Amino acid sequence: MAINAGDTAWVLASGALVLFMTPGLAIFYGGMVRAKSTLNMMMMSFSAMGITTILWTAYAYSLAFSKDVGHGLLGNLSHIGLAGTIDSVTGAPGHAIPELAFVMFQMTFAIITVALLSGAIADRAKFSAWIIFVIAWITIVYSPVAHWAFASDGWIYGKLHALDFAGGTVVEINSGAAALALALVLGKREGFKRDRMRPHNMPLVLLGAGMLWFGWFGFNAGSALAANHTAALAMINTQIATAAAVLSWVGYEKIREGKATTLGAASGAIAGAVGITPACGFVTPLGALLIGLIAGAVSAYGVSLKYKLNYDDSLDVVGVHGLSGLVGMLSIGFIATLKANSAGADGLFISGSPSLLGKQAIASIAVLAYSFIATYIIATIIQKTIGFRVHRDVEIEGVDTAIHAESAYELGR
Amino acid sequence: MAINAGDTAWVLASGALVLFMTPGLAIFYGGMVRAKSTLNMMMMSFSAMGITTILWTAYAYSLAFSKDVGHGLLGNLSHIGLAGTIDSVTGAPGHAIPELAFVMFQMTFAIITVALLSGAIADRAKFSAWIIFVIAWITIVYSPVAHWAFASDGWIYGKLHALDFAGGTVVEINSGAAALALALVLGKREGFKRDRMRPHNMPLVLLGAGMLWFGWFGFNAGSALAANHTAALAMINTQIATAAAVLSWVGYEKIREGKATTLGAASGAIAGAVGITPACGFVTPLGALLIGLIAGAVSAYGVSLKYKLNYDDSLDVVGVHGLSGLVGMLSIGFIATLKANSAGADGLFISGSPSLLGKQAIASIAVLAYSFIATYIIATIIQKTIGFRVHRDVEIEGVDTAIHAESAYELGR
Amino acid sequence: MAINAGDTAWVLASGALVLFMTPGLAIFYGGMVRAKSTLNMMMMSFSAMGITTILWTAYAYSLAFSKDVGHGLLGNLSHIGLAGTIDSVTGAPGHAIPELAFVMFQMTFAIITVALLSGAIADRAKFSAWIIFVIAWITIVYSPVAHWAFASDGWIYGKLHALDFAGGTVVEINSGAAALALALVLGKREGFKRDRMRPHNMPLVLLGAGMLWFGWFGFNAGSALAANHTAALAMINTQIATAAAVLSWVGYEKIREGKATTLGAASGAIAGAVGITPACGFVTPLGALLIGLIAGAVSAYGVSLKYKLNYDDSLDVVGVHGLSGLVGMLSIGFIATLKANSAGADGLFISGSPSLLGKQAIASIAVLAYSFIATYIIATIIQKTIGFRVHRDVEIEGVDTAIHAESAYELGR
Amino acid sequence: MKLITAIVKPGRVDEIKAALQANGVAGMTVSEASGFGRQKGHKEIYRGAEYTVDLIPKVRIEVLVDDADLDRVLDLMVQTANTGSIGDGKIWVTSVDAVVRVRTNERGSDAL
Amino acid sequence: MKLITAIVKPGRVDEIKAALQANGVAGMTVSEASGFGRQKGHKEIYRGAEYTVDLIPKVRIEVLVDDADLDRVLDLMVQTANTGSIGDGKIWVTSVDAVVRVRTNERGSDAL
Amino acid sequence: MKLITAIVKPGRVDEIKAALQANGVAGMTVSEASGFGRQKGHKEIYRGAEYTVDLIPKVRIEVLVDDADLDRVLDLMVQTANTGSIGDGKIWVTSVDAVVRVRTNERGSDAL
Ligand SMILES: Nc1ncnc2c1ncn2[C@@H]1O[C@H](COP(=O)(O)OP(=O)(O)O)[C@@H](O)[C@H]1O
Ligand SMILES: Nc1ncnc2c1ncn2[C@@H]1O[C@H](COP(=O)(O)OP(=O)(O)O)[C@@H](O)[C@H]1O
Ligand SMILES: Nc1ncnc2c1ncn2[C@@H]1O[C@H](COP(=O)(O)OP(=O)(O)O)[C@@H](O)[C@H]1O
Repeated sequence: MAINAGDTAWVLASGALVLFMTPGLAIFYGGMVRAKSTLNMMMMSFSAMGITTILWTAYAYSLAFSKDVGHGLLGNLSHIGLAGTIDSVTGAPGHAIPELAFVMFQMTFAIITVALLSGAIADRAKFSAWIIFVIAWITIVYSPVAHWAFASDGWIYGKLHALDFAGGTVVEINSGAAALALALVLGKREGFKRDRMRPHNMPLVLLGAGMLWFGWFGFNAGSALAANHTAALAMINTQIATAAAVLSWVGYEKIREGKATTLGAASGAIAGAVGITPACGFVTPLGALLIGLIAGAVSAYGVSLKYKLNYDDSLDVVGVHGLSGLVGMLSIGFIATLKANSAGADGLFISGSPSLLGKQAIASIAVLAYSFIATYIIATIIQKTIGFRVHRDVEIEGVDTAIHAESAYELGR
Repeated sequence: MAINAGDTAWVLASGALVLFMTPGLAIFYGGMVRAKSTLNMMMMSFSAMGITTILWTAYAYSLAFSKDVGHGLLGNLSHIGLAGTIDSVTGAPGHAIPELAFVMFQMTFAIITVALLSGAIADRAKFSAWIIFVIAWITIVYSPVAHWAFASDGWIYGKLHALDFAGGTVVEINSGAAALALALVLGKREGFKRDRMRPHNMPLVLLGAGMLWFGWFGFNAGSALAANHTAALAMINTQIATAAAVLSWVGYEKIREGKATTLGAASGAIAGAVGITPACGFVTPLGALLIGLIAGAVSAYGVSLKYKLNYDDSLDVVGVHGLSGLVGMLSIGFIATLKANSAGADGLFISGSPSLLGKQAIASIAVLAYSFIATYIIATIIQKTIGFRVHRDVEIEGVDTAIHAESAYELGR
Repeated sequence: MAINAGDTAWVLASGALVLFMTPGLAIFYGGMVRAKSTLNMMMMSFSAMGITTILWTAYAYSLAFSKDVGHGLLGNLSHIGLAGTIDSVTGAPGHAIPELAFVMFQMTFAIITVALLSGAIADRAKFSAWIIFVIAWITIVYSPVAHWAFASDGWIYGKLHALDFAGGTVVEINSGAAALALALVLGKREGFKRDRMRPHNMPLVLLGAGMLWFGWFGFNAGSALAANHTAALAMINTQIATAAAVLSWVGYEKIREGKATTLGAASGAIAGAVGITPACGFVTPLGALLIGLIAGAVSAYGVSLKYKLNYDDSLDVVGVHGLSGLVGMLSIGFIATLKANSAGADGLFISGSPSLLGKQAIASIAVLAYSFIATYIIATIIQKTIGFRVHRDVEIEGVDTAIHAESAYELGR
Repeated sequence: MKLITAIVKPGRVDEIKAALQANGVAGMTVSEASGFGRQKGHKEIYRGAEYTVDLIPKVRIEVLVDDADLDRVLDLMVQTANTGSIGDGKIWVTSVDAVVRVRTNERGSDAL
Repeated sequence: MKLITAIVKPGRVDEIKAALQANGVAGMTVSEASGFGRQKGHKEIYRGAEYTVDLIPKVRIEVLVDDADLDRVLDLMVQTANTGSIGDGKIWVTSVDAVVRVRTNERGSDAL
Repeated sequence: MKLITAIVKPGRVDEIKAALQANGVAGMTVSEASGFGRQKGHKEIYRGAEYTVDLIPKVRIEVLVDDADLDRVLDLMVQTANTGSIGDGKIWVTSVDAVVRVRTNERGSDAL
């Protein structure tokens, strides 16, 4: 089948954009921790790029996107080592793209999802344990969940027919639930609640947020897998929801705490982009505005839960990705409309039927539960065997020096 | 009408590129101020992203690009809430793109234009006043001016037939004139002329310049709204003029002050890109080279005017965007050529007729005057009511702590 | 000939991506030196962007890509000032793109190649000497070598038929060999071997690596000059080799020195991307994995050679670009396969014939030798006339203050 | 010979420097610090959690003076640093046994 | 009046601050430093080259105390800074001739 | 016991450190500073405006020595820091009442 060069150009560009998100995340997270563990934080993202790429090539793409082994649970091993992908194509007739462009595009999703988790265990994880964790998690958690919701014969996408345009389940709820499990298994940082632990370098945080915002256009609009109306809709919806959540987060803060912070603006941007991720191809621009406003406020409130419930989700993966991911998935059940995308569905407010909402809830809860439980087990096994957490003294002095023999800054020379 | 996937891919990519310019500007400006007001500087850009997106969605796109209400002055309200844009297309036959891709692309222009203004009022603006200013300015200044010069029934584009490929009037002269008005209304910073006030973080400034340079390809070449010869011409012209202005600015400095500075290189890049913005689709590569050389030298001289004329345009919006924008608009009147683009026109040096130059001058002066006067009035009203400027003590201690309860760096932890 | 909008969109996007690599390199290199010479380091990249663009426009594109003057050694002067490029096209039938898009794309390669060399002479080069060097080097070294390997009538590409998809010779071996010559001519930094000279800002280094990784997709996949199967293959191969080299570099370090460093991860990424550059369009994904693993380990070892052989290649241009470039070029001779790309060839392991390997070796050695000798001569002439190196006191106090009258940070204000 | 050490608000440095120069003081040394004193215990809510902010950015200024100049310079610095609000800082004086100008190896008052 | 200057490991600042506050010490000033002492000569391999690492990050803590409080505060700081491992740091005491609170121009013990 | 405080050019730190180590000095503490002295008033044009540059980056080096070693170490530091050009810096000496090694609670000369 002849490929469409325009659609291919857009998917290639999108793959590059999404890959760029992980260095962006490294910067975002790296600026948010204290100077003494900045490099370790960034290294968790960079190592995730390294390992996940190899796993994806070796077998994870196959597990996620090869023909289903049954019940929509997992793909088979026919694409091991990316066998059979070099000349094949994927996509609708007239809009075919090289399968390798799709392999690449999807790989970047796997990378950033596992990298996101590192935010929950800032300042205190053993690097060797992290490496093992990434391997196990991509294999046992990410690949099946990606199959469920992204493969046409996965149970969420192909059977349940829940809607998830760009990864509200696979990326957002999945990372939020797994982050909670990790935070619980590793326990709290020294000084949690007592010390301020404020971002050591806010310009880096804002830069990282900007890189993520930019890359998210590839993430969401690229998920159309074509340069078409739906891609344009997904792009503008992403922009609108992201912007709206900046305002609602900052507004929430201003009311609650009296000050609009730049960390709030950056966090709001992420929350909005997360919220619109599953919905961007199925709702109108005004629907996106609504989702952004809700996601920003819900996550602004959600990040304080860790102090109340006493888990140290250090950089707020649960509060931002988990909660706003849920907001996005469930919002679809209310406001999705065939007017935005004839390949979508009508939500409760349009059709009057709760059927779509039910599907969205089932998909969300299934991914949440599976991810939390499986991650909890994986992390506990690592904790009980080689140990997941560094020694208290190392944590206090800072992991960068102890683990990587480096420090982030030597400005005085 | 069937959309062209290749053209759509390019416009989508360009939208992402231009959006990336505003975080780039935040970094560029944030590095240029003193550490104590870095976050506030960046927050002005991030909040501009938030607010402008919502305004554009709500009504500003409609004011700029809906059918003209008369005399080419303003669009009507038919696209309020982006009504009627979801399935519609825009562009030449065979090169149609989704209207939403165009909405998105143009939105990113509005965002960066208002964000640019913050450079004139560094270190001393109330954040609440800035928010109100952005709302008023996008509504009263940006939307009409965008209609004049970018809408086919706007008076500059559709009636006067002045040439402005990518926003020499709408973005550059507009921001330069408005920045001057703002600087005059807010007054000078404490220590203006006395203190050095040098950039607190030059690597950030250079990074920001790099991000802007990169994004500018979307800005200029994306303005072709197609992946065609004109887009390629616009892109290489952008590169050439930007590079030439780096050299002419740095050369000017070397001669005048004895040293080639990195701040000069970064500023030169912006001046060159500004200068070529209106011209990039209408001149030859050698024409672009000439414009770049002139723009770099003119702005290098221009930034010292504020000391002579005694207005505190803190980060040189007037000297860089205003002056180089004028250089670009007027240069078209001399060196535009139908050989570069048959949809353009011949300038004085080719046709021998001053007619195009006259049109360029009228467009430039009209935008300059309208923008300066309207902005001066808006800013004065804000100043006289809620106040636009922080208290002297807050300014001396730094706005970051006082307004946002944050400080940019806590490197020692 | 009608242009293909999809292919054009991809080449335009790729041109922007590759241009972005040079600010990325400035950040990467700038973070790696000591704070006192950061700006000078970044300025070498920014000035390379300025100068090379003008040279390319004036005559270097013509030298590289105009019709051959004889024996595949150099192009003629027919495209001086980019004459005759405005409406012309290039590329295969049905896949034509505007020649100006090609001019732009190739220009970005020239820029980054010369900018790379600055890494060998960190902290100690006169800025005026650098400017003159760039002019001479682009003219005498880069333009002919680009003609040899990238022009269809160049001797390496058109006659020898060695394979070099995206610049293993022109960019990588060329910069590695030239860097060695420069390091030898300028001599060692004060304190080489005695002082630690560690990166002053590792987050910048990692950011720069991320920007380079991102831009490299344009570099490699854009070299297909179309949005097709080969572009997709080149992109995923780039990702795989880059990731693999991160792991092999970091693994090598862990074994040899006991710690996995973030500088190792960043350096590994560059080594992997370098290694796959010539090969990305000719090998399978598993081949790319192999090349990445080898390149990472070879360069991880290679960077310690300077201490043994006693040349101060300050930021490891020889060890990373030279060695991994050789790894890439020679690997093609073993594992290239027509299955990956029917326009390529079969290597020794597939065909059983050493013929391709021989061609790869000839091309590599020819470029290495020419580049080393010509650069050595250019640098020596500069050294003996105006001097290439700053005074010892300036070097100790830091070149930023002395040459540019600036310092990178003033964080305390 | 005395050494005056002042811990003051960062925003006051330019004024103090100007005042010293205007009054013929030969030099000063500035460095960054942070601290708490009376100005402590101020609560701050940040991302939903309440913290006590207790290390506030300050600047350390050191001035070497002849014994005869001590009172004059000390009073000058106290006045210039004063804003009347909490956290204005502390100034203390210690005795110096010897001073050397590195460039010339001059000692004592000549070295100032 | 005495000035206690402590050069300690960066990780101990929060504990020392808490201990001082708990024991009624009126204030302290913190700044960044680096140094070597016994904790030197440690070899490090970095990118294939061997170096001697000799300037290790430290924090300087300064506390002004009345003569009567000196021993108590000094012991408290020594105990809190101690981790028992090399590089724990040095503390020294100097005499202060005068102290001024900038805000009020109070002098001597009242200024603490 | 004496404390030698030197404000010197940043580029001299490595040499001074090496000289101290070579001469058996037990330790030193380094921190960043900036200052003006004779080396002031130098005019600079920057973006078309003329400024007086007056706070120039310096490094503070502190060394605790036994009274007996003072002269030797002081002379050593003066010599090593000297480049003969303006801005070479100042060195001053103060008396120290007590020194403690945190790790062992040793006091006085034993603590060095
Ligand atoms: N006892 C002390 N020892 C050392 N430094 C002190 C002491 N008390 C105050 N300081 C320093 O002086 C600064 C200002 O002191 P503070 O008591 O807050 O102001 P005020 O004197 O106006 O009440 C503190 O931030 C701290 O750096
Ligand atoms: N003679 C000295 N003069 C000044 N500072 C010193 C001296 N000796 C040690 N220090 C400071 O104290 C810190 C810790 O000293 P060190 O000797 O390493 O620890 P310990 O006392 O546990 O052996 C050093 O990093 C340095 O900053
Ligand atoms: N009176 C002073 N009090 C405190 N520090 C001083 C004084 N005079 C000089 N310094 C410090 O010493 C540094 C070098 O002094 P300067 O007079 O410029 O050099 P030189 O002694 O060679 O003339 C200054 O930057 C400043 O930090």
